[in-house]
Parts: sequence; C-alpha cells; structure tokens
Amino acid sequence: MVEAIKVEGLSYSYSDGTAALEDVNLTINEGEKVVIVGPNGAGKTTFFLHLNGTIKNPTGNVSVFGRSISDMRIEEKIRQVGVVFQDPDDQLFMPNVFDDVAFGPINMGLDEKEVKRRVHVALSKVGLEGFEERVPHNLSYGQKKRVALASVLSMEPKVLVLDEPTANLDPRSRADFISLINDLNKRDGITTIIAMHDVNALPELADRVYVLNRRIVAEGSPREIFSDWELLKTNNLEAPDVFKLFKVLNCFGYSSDDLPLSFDEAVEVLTKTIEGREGHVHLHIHEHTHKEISDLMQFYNHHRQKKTD
Amino acid sequence: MVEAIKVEGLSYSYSDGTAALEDVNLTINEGEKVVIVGPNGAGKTTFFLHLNGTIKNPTGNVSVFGRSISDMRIEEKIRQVGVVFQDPDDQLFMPNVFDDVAFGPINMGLDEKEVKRRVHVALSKVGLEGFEERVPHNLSYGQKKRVALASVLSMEPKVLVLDEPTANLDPRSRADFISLINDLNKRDGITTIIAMHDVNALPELADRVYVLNRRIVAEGSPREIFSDWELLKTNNLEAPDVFKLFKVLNCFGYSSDDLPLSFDEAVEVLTKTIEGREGHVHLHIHEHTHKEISDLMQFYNHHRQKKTD
Amino acid sequence: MHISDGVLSFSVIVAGWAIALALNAVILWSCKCKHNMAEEIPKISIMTGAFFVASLVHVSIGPTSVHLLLNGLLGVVLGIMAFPAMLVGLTLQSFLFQHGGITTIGINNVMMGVPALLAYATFRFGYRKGINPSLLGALCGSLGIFLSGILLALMLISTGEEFREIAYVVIMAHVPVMFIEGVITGSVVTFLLKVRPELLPLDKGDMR
Amino acid sequence: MEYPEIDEFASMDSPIHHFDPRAKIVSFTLLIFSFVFVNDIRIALLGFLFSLFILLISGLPIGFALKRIRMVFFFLFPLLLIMPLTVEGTELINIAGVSVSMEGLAYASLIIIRALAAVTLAITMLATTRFDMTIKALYALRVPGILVQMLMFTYRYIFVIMDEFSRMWESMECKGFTLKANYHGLSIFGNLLGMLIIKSYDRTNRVYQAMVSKGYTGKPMTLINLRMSTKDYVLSTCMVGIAIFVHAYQLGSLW
Ligand SMILES: Nc1ncnc2c1ncn2[C@@H]1O[C@H](COP(=O)(O)OP(=O)(O)OP(=O)(O)O)[C@@H](O)[C@H]1O
Ligand SMILES: Nc1ncnc2c1ncn2[C@@H]1O[C@H](COP(=O)(O)OP(=O)(O)OP(=O)(O)O)[C@@H](O)[C@H]1O
Ligand SMILES: [Mg+2]
Ligand SMILES: [Mg+2]
Repeated sequence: MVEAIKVEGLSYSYSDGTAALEDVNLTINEGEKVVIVGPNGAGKTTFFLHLNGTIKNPTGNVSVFGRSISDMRIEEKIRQVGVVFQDPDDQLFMPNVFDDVAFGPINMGLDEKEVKRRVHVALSKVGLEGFEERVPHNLSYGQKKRVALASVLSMEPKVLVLDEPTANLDPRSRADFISLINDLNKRDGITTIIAMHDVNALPELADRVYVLNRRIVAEGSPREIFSDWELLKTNNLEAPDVFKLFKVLNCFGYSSDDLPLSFDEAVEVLTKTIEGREGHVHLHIHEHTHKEISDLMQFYNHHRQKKTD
Repeated sequence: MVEAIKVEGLSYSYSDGTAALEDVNLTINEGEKVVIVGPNGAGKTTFFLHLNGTIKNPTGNVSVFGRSISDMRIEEKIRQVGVVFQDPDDQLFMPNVFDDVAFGPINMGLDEKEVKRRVHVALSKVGLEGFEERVPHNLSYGQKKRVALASVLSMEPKVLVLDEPTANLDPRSRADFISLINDLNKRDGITTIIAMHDVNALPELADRVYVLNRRIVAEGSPREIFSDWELLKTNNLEAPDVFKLFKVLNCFGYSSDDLPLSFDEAVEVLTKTIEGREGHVHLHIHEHTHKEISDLMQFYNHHRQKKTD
Repeated sequence: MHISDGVLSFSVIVAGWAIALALNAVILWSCKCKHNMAEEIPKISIMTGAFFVASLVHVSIGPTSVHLLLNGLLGVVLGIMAFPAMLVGLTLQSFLFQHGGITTIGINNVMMGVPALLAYATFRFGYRKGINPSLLGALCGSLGIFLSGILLALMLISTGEEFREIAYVVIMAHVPVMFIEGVITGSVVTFLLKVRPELLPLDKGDMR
Repeated sequence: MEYPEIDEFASMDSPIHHFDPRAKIVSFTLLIFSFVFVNDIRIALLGFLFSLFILLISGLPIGFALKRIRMVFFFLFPLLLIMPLTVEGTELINIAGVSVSMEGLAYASLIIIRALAAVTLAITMLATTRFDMTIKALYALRVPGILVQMLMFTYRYIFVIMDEFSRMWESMECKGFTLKANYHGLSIFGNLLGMLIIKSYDRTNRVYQAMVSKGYTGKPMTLINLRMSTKDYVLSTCMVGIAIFVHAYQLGSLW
C-alpha cells in the first residue's frame, strides 16, 4: 500500500500564541476516503494548510507520497495535493469561470492546449460544461462550490482535500456534491480527505475517521468512532441518527451487531438481517428494554444540557 | 389566536431585476415555531428582510400583530421582531460584546439601568455571562453565534427570526443552539421563524413548515411536507433519515402510520407502537417488500442522479 | 510612505491639520445633505477596512519591499468619501501600527487624500471622454502615487532647505510604486467592470 | 497576517493603565505635540528620556514596545546617512572629497530623537487602554460622532476582512501563485483585491441591514462610564505642565 500522506509529530502555533496543532500523527493511504472531525476551532483548517505547504513547516514532518513537502517545489506540491476551502467566494477571483479553472494549470506552466483540455475535463467532471464564460460571482451557491472544486481538479491532484464541502448547501445540492466526491474517489482513484461537521453525511464519505482536537484523539472506522460514547462526548460529536436508531432497535430485541450508519446502508443491513433470520425479526419489550433505552437517551442527550462554552 | 405575522401578496425584485419573491402569502400565530425551507436562492433571506422593515415595503402587506409594518416607527418594529442573520460577523459590529448586546436597547431609548439589566439577562440566556468585556474577534464561531442571538434577545422581541442558525456549528454546539431556541419558544413564549437547510434538525424546530421557492409552494406540518414526494423533489428537499427509515420499516410490515421525524420522537413512537401491540412487532419480508423498498430507494435517490444545476 | 512625527515644521503640520479638517467637514456636510448618513457610515467604514487590509500587503521589488498605498483606487471606488475614509484609515494605521505619526495625521490625510480626489475626478472625466476604463484605472492608480510623491516632496522642502536632496530621493522611491499601483489599479478596475460595474463611478450624470 | 493588537497588554496594572482614558489622551497628545516641535537637541533628548520613563512606569513588556519603536527608527535611519552629506555647514571629516557636516548630523539626530519620543509616548498611551475604550474616550472628548463611528466600525471589520483576505490568499497560494512585482503577478493580485472589494461591499449591505434591525439611526450608541479622580487631575496637570514648560524654556533660552 502506498502512503499518500504521512504526518509525524506535527505541532503548530499561530503567531499570536494560539496552539492550533500539537503532535499530530497520521497516515493516509492512496485511494482512501478519510474524514477528519472535531469541534469548532479544533485545528482542522490549520492542518489542511500544512498539507499543501501553505503554512511553511521547516521540520519536514509532512510527507506526500514519501517525500517531505518542505523539499518540494510549489509546482510539484500542487500536482500532488489540491485543497478546496469552505467558502467558494474565497477561491474564485478571476473574472470568468474559464480563467478560474485555468488558474492552477497556468501556474503549473502547462501549455495552452493542455490548459484548455484540463479546464474542459474538470468542468465536465463537476457537470458544468458550457459555463466557461460565466462570471463566477453571479452563479448560485451550489454552482460556485462546484467551480471551486473544478479549479482544483484541473491541477489533477492525486490527493483532494475538502474543508466542509456540504455546509450551506440545500439538501439536493448536498447529496449531489457527496456523490460527486465519491465518484472522484471511486472512478479516478483520488484520495480524499474531508473535514466536516455533518455527521449524517459522514458515513458516505469516510472509510476511516480521524478525530482531531488539537491532537489526534482517535482513529478508526466510522462505526468504531461512533460507538465510543466517551469520545463523542468529549469532542462535541454526535452519532448519525440512523446509527442511534439501530441502537434503540437493539434494545427492542433486534439484536444485531451490524449497526448501519447511513440510510442506504440501513436498508441493506435490515434486509440482510431479516433474511438471515429466515425472514423474521421480532421487536418486543423485554424486562431491560426501558432501562436500556433510558440509559441510551440519557447519554445521547448529554448535548442538551446547557453549557457555557 | 393572535396573528403574529401576516403577509399578503408580497412581491419583491432586487434593483438588478432579480425577482426574489412573488405573491407570498402566509400567517404565523403567536407562540408558533415555524420553519421556512427552500433551495439556495429561494428568497428566504429576502423574505426575512421584509419582516422587520429593513427592506422598505410601501404597499403595507406585511403586518405584525395586526399593524402594518410600514406604519410603525423603528423603535416599535424592533420591539416586535428581532432578526438573527446567518453570519455572526455581520451582526457584531461594535468593539465589544457588551456594546453589541446593548446596541438595540440603547436605540430603543431605554435608560442605562434597564439597558444593563437587559444585557445581563440576554447574555445569561445564551449562557455567556461574564463575556461583556470580550472582543468579538477573539470569540469562537459558536460563541459569536450566541452573542449575535443575545444582541437580538436584548430587545426582547416577541417574534424571533433566525436565518440558518445551525450552519457551520459542530454537532454539540448545534444541539445546544437548537435547545436554546426551543427554550425561548417554550419558556418565554417567543414566536420563532427559522430558515434552514438542515432537514434532520428541522422537526425539532418546527410546528409548521412553509416551503418557499420564490412563492409559497406548500404549507403544512413537517410530517405532511416530508410525505409529499413530488414536493420534495421539485424543491431540492430531502426527508430526514429517521423518517425515511420508518418508511422502510413499513415495507417490512412494521405497519404504522405514525412516522417519526427525529430520533427522540422515534424512540417514543417505537415504544408506543410496540406497547400498543401487546409488546410485540413482527418485521418480516413479505411478497411486496422488495418491490416496495426498491421503489422507495429509487425515489429517495432521485438526488443522486447527476444534475447540471 | 507616511510621514512620521518629528520631521516636519510646525507651520506645515498646522497647515496640514487645517486643510484636512476643513475638507473633511465640507465633504461630510455635503454628504449629510445628499445621503442617509445611517447608511453611509457603515458602508464607508467597511470599505475603509478593506483598503486598510489591502495596504498591509508588501510587494517585494528586488531586495526591498514596499507596502501598497492604493489611494488612487480608493478615490475611484469611494468618490469624494475617499477623503474622510483616508482620515480614518490613517488614524488607525498610526494608532495600531505606528505607521506615520499622530501629529502628522492631518498632513498625511492631505498628502494621500487630495490625490485620491483628483484620481476620482480624472476617472470620471476620462470615462466621459470615452477612454478605456482599464487604462484609465491604471492611470489613476499611478496618478495617485505620483501626486502623493510630489506633495510629500513639497512638504519636506517647505519645512527646510535641508530636505531638498531627501525630497529627490523620495520622488525617486515613488517611481516603482507608481508602476506597481498602476498595474494593480488597472486590473482591479477591469475586474470590477466585468463583475460588479456598479461599484465604479461610471454613470455619466450625478456625483456620488 | 498578524492581528494589529496594540492593546494586548491593556489589562495590566500600573498608574498609566489606571489613568482616565480621556485625560490620558489629552495629556499624552499635548506632550507629543510639544516634544515634536522642540528645536534644541538637548531638550529633545530629555523629552525622549521622559517618554522612556513613562513607558517604564507603565510596565509594558520591553519587547513589545521595542518592536514598534525600532520600526520608526529604521524608517528614519536613512536621514542619518543622507543629511550629513547634503546639508552644508561645518565640516566634520572629509571622506574622499565628500564632506560630512556637523549640522546635517545634528539635524538628522534631532529629527530621529523627536520621532522616537513621540512614538514612545504614543505606544504608552495606546497600549495601556483597550482600543475600544480609546475610541469611546475620543467620543467623550467631543470628536464628531461620524468619525468616531467610522473608527469603531472600521476597527471591528479590519479583523474580519483580514481573515477573509488570508483565506483568499491561502487558496491562491494553493494553486501555485506567488506575488512578484511583474505584470502577471500584479494583475492577478488586482483580481484578488477586486474580489475583496466586492465581498466587503456585499458585507456593507448585510451589516447595514443588521444595524437597521436593531434600530440604528446613525447616532453613536454606547454607554460610557468614566469618572475623573483626583489622581487623574494631578497626573494630567503634571504632564500638561511639562508640555508647556518645554516650550517656555526654549523661548526663554532664545531671549
Ligand atoms: N490566522 C490565525 N491567527 C491566530 N489564530 C488562528 C488563526 N486561524 C485560526 N486560529 C485559531 O487556531 C485554532 C484552530 O483554528 P482552525 O480554523 O484550524 O479550526 P477548525 O477546526 O477549522 O474550526 P471550524 O470547525 O470552526 O472550522 C482556533 O483556536 C482558531 O481561533
Ligand atoms: N442584493 C441583491 N441584489 C440582487 N440580487 C440579490 C441580492 N440578494 C439576493 N439576490 C438574489 O435574490 C434571490 C434570493 O436570494 P436569497 O438570499 O433571499 O435566497 P435564500 O433563500 O436566502 O438562499 P440561501 O439558502 O442560499 O441562503 C437569489 O436569486 C439571489 O441571487
Ligand atoms: Mg475550519
Ligand atoms: Mg439565505
């Protein structure tokens, strides 16, 4: 397995003294889908700025495909890692869509024909063929998001880093964007690293999850992470609704350890479980049901207690 | 029942010709919790700007507690309706938290003692006592959101209007914010009107839902809205995961029309349904199950087809 | 390129304050008559903030680096309100960064603000004459710096003969900045023209 | 981009920190104006020492003050190199036909000392009061409301816009852009600036809407609770006294 990103003992403080990252260690393999979660101000964005060298890091503890990022020239770096930030308005600064998508390739020193090819490919990947001459500022929010993605895809990075890709999108655009990212991962083999707060969308975008809270506090499959109550509690996280619901079903004797995380998975798991038990599952209230449920609810509602911070 | 907000035949176009609202009609009663949903660019924010008279509307078709808003003086308007916009940085324009929260009360012409009392009450409602002297640029995003809410609460409005209150918050802050809003509605009897994209959080915040897409295209309880497939499809909406899951359970013979929308409700409904059937519910695969599920899935995945817009 | 405390003579400083305050008073008063100040105040303030931030950028030329002044652009975008905006910006610069002094806020306001007003007038005049706005923008950007350089030299010389050579050096130092700001202002105007033309004073009629 | 936090040490404890902000602004400003027009290099030096003394009393960290004072020194340092060569007067030494004049050296030193005295006082004045209090004190001192509000709002949004600018800058760097003083670099930078202006303009509308929804009518809206104590009167009388004395002394020595 090829290691796409390897970070060892990375610490970073802003010039005003805020310690944003402390001894961060992680490894992401080629072709993986990794999601990074953590509370507001945990350092996710700061971490991403290290991945393509926007924040200089002379100690050489961030490597991309085996090479330290501080040794790479900028043209090389952007060939490897492309970062899409949250607010598309921060990333679109050219007077039309074509120029925005062509910006990276031109900085890479490609010739005109290749630049045009790349713009064309990138725009068609995000489903915006024919938008070349439009002014980005006048597009809808969802369209802007996609132009921002295209402007990074045109550099054909092997690793795609996305900071809160679904925030502020309406449900349809959100679902579209998620399947677009999944396509890029599956079809083009792009490694994707995503920071997000939307736990209900997380399972579709993650093979593996890192929990970041200045340091990496946990790592595992989405299922492992969401099963760890203490972890969720101390890091301002929640489990997806579907997952919580199957926990409840378990209290009613559904009794399966195969807890799904997303709606699609739930349908699959449910069908399989019921089929596996000769087409029947029995939900009933047994002597521990009420106790178990009230424990469960009490835990999940730990958020509801008023907190000052 | 007292009508808190009544809007009749409201249309609005921006100066560049964009028709943002067309013939909007709605009525919101005192003490209700109403959510307005609609795709990006549907005109939700534009609508909110009418509710407190920020956009002037000489035709007099927006009334608050029976009086046309265009006839009210500014001090009266802000006593009735408080709007919390999405980006807290747009609302915290004073150099410290105290001044920001005191801004509205001072403009209302209150005396110093009353201003201080109100600032104190508002800050303690959002759980930020002792933050008076802090400067906004040193607050976290979630804290800024809460100060923005406090700066409107300090005017003690009868109607609270919130534009995407949960966007960009981490799950815990999101849950906190939701229960805070619910408290204000229940305890203080404040009518709340909220625009949001987060359908999974919607059921907790809505007694009633309006779907806005330039015009009001539908109105109803969350359950009615989420049951209308065509409506969801044409307005870029989705049903909450929990709701969809119970639809699936129905295909497995769970057979109850009492479909819950949120996790908390699901636990309640499940307990009640199972108890109602003498403690037993039987999930099984019958002859139509597979067909029904595949229909359901096909519908819910209408979003997943690649679309250009 | 702001003057620090302690350089200029008493009479130059006083003249600077007098001109600056008089011009500000006239401009704010005329604005009060034409516009709703409740709307203008936050608008001008936030735009001033944007220019303040932009002027923190350093462009390196060879071994040294210069920070941007952008007074020509400020004039083009804000019109006559550029003058009070400059007063606020300079006050904050001297308070927060000690760029320029406290006694010299008045004279710096004149030195940077008057060229901004002239750049604005030039832009409107040139546009009416049908000159290409991008070119015009570049011209206004350079003009702002050029005039500021000249004014600075004049102020130094009127403080004392000792400053004659320094004044030459100052003017020479402005030449590369002139080119840099010309190019930048030209491209900002081109950009705004395509994306948000209403931010430029393109209307042929009334003054903003 | 580093936040311009002049007031990061404003919560310390010292007589200067407790000085009433209005009295502080008036007395420090008078002192600055006074020291800046001193013509005698010895008095200027005394003024500078006095400024350093005040700075010392305030207990501000030396590194913090030095960084800012140093900047003014570097800015004016060229004068020290140029003026001795260009100003005519008593020849001090002659290096390869270029004469270094006493008067030039003295004049350049005078300017630099005056500037250093002024900046030291300015730092002490500004760093010992929270910046929002400084602005409010200006309002209490009858600076016109329009200007006070513009200062207040501009100050607030500098931080927001800085963050915005940094994000835009970072995303440009992520696409391989580096700012060089050539046509391409500068015109791309122009686009960035254009975008910043547009975003700020859009923000002005949203902020205005938020203000209107809180009943804003264009008047400054803050509560200011300041009371002068005897200590404040004594301290400001002393400082104003020194400011006047310096010039009275100079006039006296002229006659
Ligand atoms: N330019 C900066 N200067 C100083 N401190 C900063 C800067 N940018 C971020 N910080 C601080 O660093 C910490 C990490 O911030 P970061 O933006 O990386 O968090 P995040 O995990 O992305 O949060 P969110 O989920 O809210 O986006 C925070 O405490 C933040 O206040
Ligand atoms: N100041 C403006 N000038 C011109 N058009 C505008 C302006 N503000 C908004 N619009 C347009 O009006 C329409 C409605 O915008 P609005 O912001 O009300 O939508 P929204 O429902 O709040 O969207 P979102 O969910 O993305 O926040 C959009 O087409 C938008 O582009
Ligand atoms: Mg972030
Ligand atoms: Mg909106």
